[in-house]
Amino acid sequence: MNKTVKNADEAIKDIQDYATIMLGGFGLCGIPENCITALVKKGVKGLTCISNNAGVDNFGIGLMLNTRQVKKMISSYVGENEEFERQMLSGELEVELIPQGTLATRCLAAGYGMPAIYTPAGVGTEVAIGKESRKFMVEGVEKEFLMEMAFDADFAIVKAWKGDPHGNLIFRETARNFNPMMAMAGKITIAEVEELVPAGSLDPDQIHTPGIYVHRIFQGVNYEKRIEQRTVRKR
Amino acid sequence: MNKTVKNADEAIKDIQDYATIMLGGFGLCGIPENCITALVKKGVKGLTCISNNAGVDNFGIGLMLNTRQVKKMISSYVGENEEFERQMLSGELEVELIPQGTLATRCLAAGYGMPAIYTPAGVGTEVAIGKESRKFMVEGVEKEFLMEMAFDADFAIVKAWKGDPHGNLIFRETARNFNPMMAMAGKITIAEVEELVPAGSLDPDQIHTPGIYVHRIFQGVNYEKRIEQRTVRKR
Amino acid sequence: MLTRCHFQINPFSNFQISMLDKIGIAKRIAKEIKDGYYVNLGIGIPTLVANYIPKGMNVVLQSENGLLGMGPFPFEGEEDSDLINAGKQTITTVPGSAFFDSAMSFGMIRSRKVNLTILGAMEVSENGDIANWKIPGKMVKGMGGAMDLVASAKNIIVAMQHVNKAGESKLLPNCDLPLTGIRCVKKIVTELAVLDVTPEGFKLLERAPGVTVDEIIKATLGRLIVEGDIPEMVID
Amino acid sequence: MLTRCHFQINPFSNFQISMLDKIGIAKRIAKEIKDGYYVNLGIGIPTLVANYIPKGMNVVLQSENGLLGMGPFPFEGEEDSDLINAGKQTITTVPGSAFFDSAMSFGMIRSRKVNLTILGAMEVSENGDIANWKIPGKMVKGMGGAMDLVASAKNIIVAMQHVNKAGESKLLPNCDLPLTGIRCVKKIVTELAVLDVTPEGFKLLERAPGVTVDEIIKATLGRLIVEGDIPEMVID
Repeated sequence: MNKTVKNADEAIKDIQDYATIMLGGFGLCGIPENCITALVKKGVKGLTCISNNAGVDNFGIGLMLNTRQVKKMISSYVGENEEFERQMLSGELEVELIPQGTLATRCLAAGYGMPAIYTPAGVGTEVAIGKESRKFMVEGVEKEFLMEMAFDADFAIVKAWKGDPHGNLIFRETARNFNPMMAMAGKITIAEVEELVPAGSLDPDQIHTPGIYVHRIFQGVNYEKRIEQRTVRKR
Repeated sequence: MNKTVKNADEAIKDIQDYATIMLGGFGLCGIPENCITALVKKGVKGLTCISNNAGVDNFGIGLMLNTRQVKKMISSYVGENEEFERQMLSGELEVELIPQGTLATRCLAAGYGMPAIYTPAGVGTEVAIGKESRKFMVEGVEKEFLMEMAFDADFAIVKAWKGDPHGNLIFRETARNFNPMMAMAGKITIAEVEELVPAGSLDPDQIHTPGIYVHRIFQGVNYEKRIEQRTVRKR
Repeated sequence: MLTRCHFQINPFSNFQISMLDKIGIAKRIAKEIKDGYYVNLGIGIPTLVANYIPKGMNVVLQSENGLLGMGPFPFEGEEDSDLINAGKQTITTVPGSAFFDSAMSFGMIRSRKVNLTILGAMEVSENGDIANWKIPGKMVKGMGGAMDLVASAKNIIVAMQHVNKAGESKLLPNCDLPLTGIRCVKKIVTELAVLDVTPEGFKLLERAPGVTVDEIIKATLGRLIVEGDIPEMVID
Repeated sequence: MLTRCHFQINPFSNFQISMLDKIGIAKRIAKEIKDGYYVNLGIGIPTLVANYIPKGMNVVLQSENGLLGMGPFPFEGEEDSDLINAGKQTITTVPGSAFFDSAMSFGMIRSRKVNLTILGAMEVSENGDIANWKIPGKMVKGMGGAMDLVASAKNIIVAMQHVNKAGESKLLPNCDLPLTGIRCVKKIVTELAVLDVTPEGFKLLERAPGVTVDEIIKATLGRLIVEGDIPEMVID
């Protein structure tokens, strides 16, 4: 299998206006920088973005907010971003906030072919409104769960540390986060990697995302990997 | 954390008669050989065993069948084993056959705190008898799924390639199979490993089962790692 | 190479029918595989299909016990007890392979990332039901991964004999044996014919070399649709 | 070391109450941690708790963005942009750590493998409901992982101020703010007191050094159970 494409522009060329796309990353950690830049350049509009966060004012998904390409965000935590806040308050941007574990598990469900999952997150809160709930016995006690549906995304765009032409991916440290589940969940999955290595160079025991889930892969360039909260201690 | 115990005898010492235990492995590949030997030695009886297969006549779970320690097997494929067949046909041994993916996913559900999952496996077959079914839309078409419950096992016994005192585990090749899910699914999880290494020697990016899921770990001895079907080609 | 053989005990025992052997069936099925496919091969004839995938075609074999990129059997002396396929046979990997656990394995099967599943069957009904795991009264070994595979796969080809050892058709109006899955089989390749499963029944697509349409009609108990000229299979 | 401070705007502004600062609260909560615990620490005061876990105690910190074995902040110049905690701060790992994806992270949270969750709150009700993610009319940033954590954890300790900046009690009969989770908080540590959440209401367990039971009663709007002598907290 050779799923290699030249660059981000080629990888995202068929993403159309009003598509639903997943974007990996937690905060600015492990985000598909190259594809975001290419989406801004392409100018595709009306996107529904499923991503844990929405970037900052001048980086990450924030760049796509500045150009008003996003119609709706489905996230667990947003608003590190003035333009986001402005668009949300003005009603230009629709925002659906969902629990972080629910977000992750709805991706997993899609990748594992499970139409719905049950989670206790959000029971008794406004997250439960309009959702089916159901009680199950847990450790001898009846407990309530919400039924949450698998995501249905046209594209998933993920960032990995290493990859091969088959689409096998290895992530690094906490830059893994949502990337493996989103890779499994996209109808078409695009992976950008820091290092694209020949087939056979990755240890088959260490692959986080098997290539079957990945449709296009390329080696990204000029990774900035910006730090959101630089916290250090003195020596 | 130091979850190291001396050996299999110490690891399984509190497994009581009539316990429900999960045992990792696919065929004879990746089975917890040391713990099976210790269970036979301890003579614990009336066990319900959740394991994809039931070993062969003189190896694997077959050893526990010979000593009539197993009351019930929950498996996807059995019967490579004359004593198994005899006990099953005579009614001494209860056997519940379930689809392999259902077995794996019911373990996953337990480890991921999901009380139930939906799978299409078994719809319209005798596996569906007595089970709740439900239709969901999949790729624009209505499709039927069965609701299958998370397993509830007192112990999970797994075999890994490498591990550390925290209980972090790395598996090798297809000896991984059911081991990681069962490790997540046991109320108490016991891991035997071919090589126990000091904390910090395993690459944190390569760990298949994080130690939080493992309660006891030891380095096994005298691994036989028997091959069930030796198939080769000529040079 | 096409080997010719004869039914042993069957309703045609007074005929001399040319038909495919197992290798012929495997070769014909191999033609259904397309470049870029991920394929799961069941035990028996389906396993043989791997030998006839055209050289140069990019195909990755999935083994449901946790491997993408299954290679041939190992050379003698190079068997690895940690490396087996779903039939528990020692195997090898090819470059670009990946190991994973059973939950992910059936996850990718359920989410239809595996493009083609090829498996054997005892019976197939004209609406695509399949029975291949249990014969009442005989020792039941279990369904293994077969129920997951047939319930999930978007494209299922069955490789089987057209009639059983008792000479009875295995292509039926309804399955008599306990089902493995319902309305799932898309295509059947037997020693006599290639057939699609359509909403109207089995549709005859191709005849095995030397086999007549009449012979296929006689060997098929389920509803059979024969439209126009039925070409002979091209195997090699 | 116990620092003393004063309420700025509160119903006690005519008193001179001794009470805990944030570090005091963190130190007191640290005493709830037991050897062998896996602990998830929320943002704010809970994060400080890590600094007061007794040396030699085996405790592993879980960060829900995918890490077990979180260590302290890195030394200057050693920040790694791929290694952050759930507050998006640069961190380090300790020996024996493991990385995993977000599905597994919340999987281990839902399956109650994390022994203790410590988080902040805006309001807690006497039946253990918690509100800590949304103030109507203000910019809503989202619940992040908080709803998953409070819905799943078997042991939740809330670290918070007893009264808000407007001087109103945050321990209420019912929460006014939108809920994060219901009937989940087990214990509360504030600058004034340690309280259990029981079926009958808040049960006063300990007073902050120098704080009287009366002061705690006045600062608590929800049902408060005071039985017998209430000891003073031991912090250091």
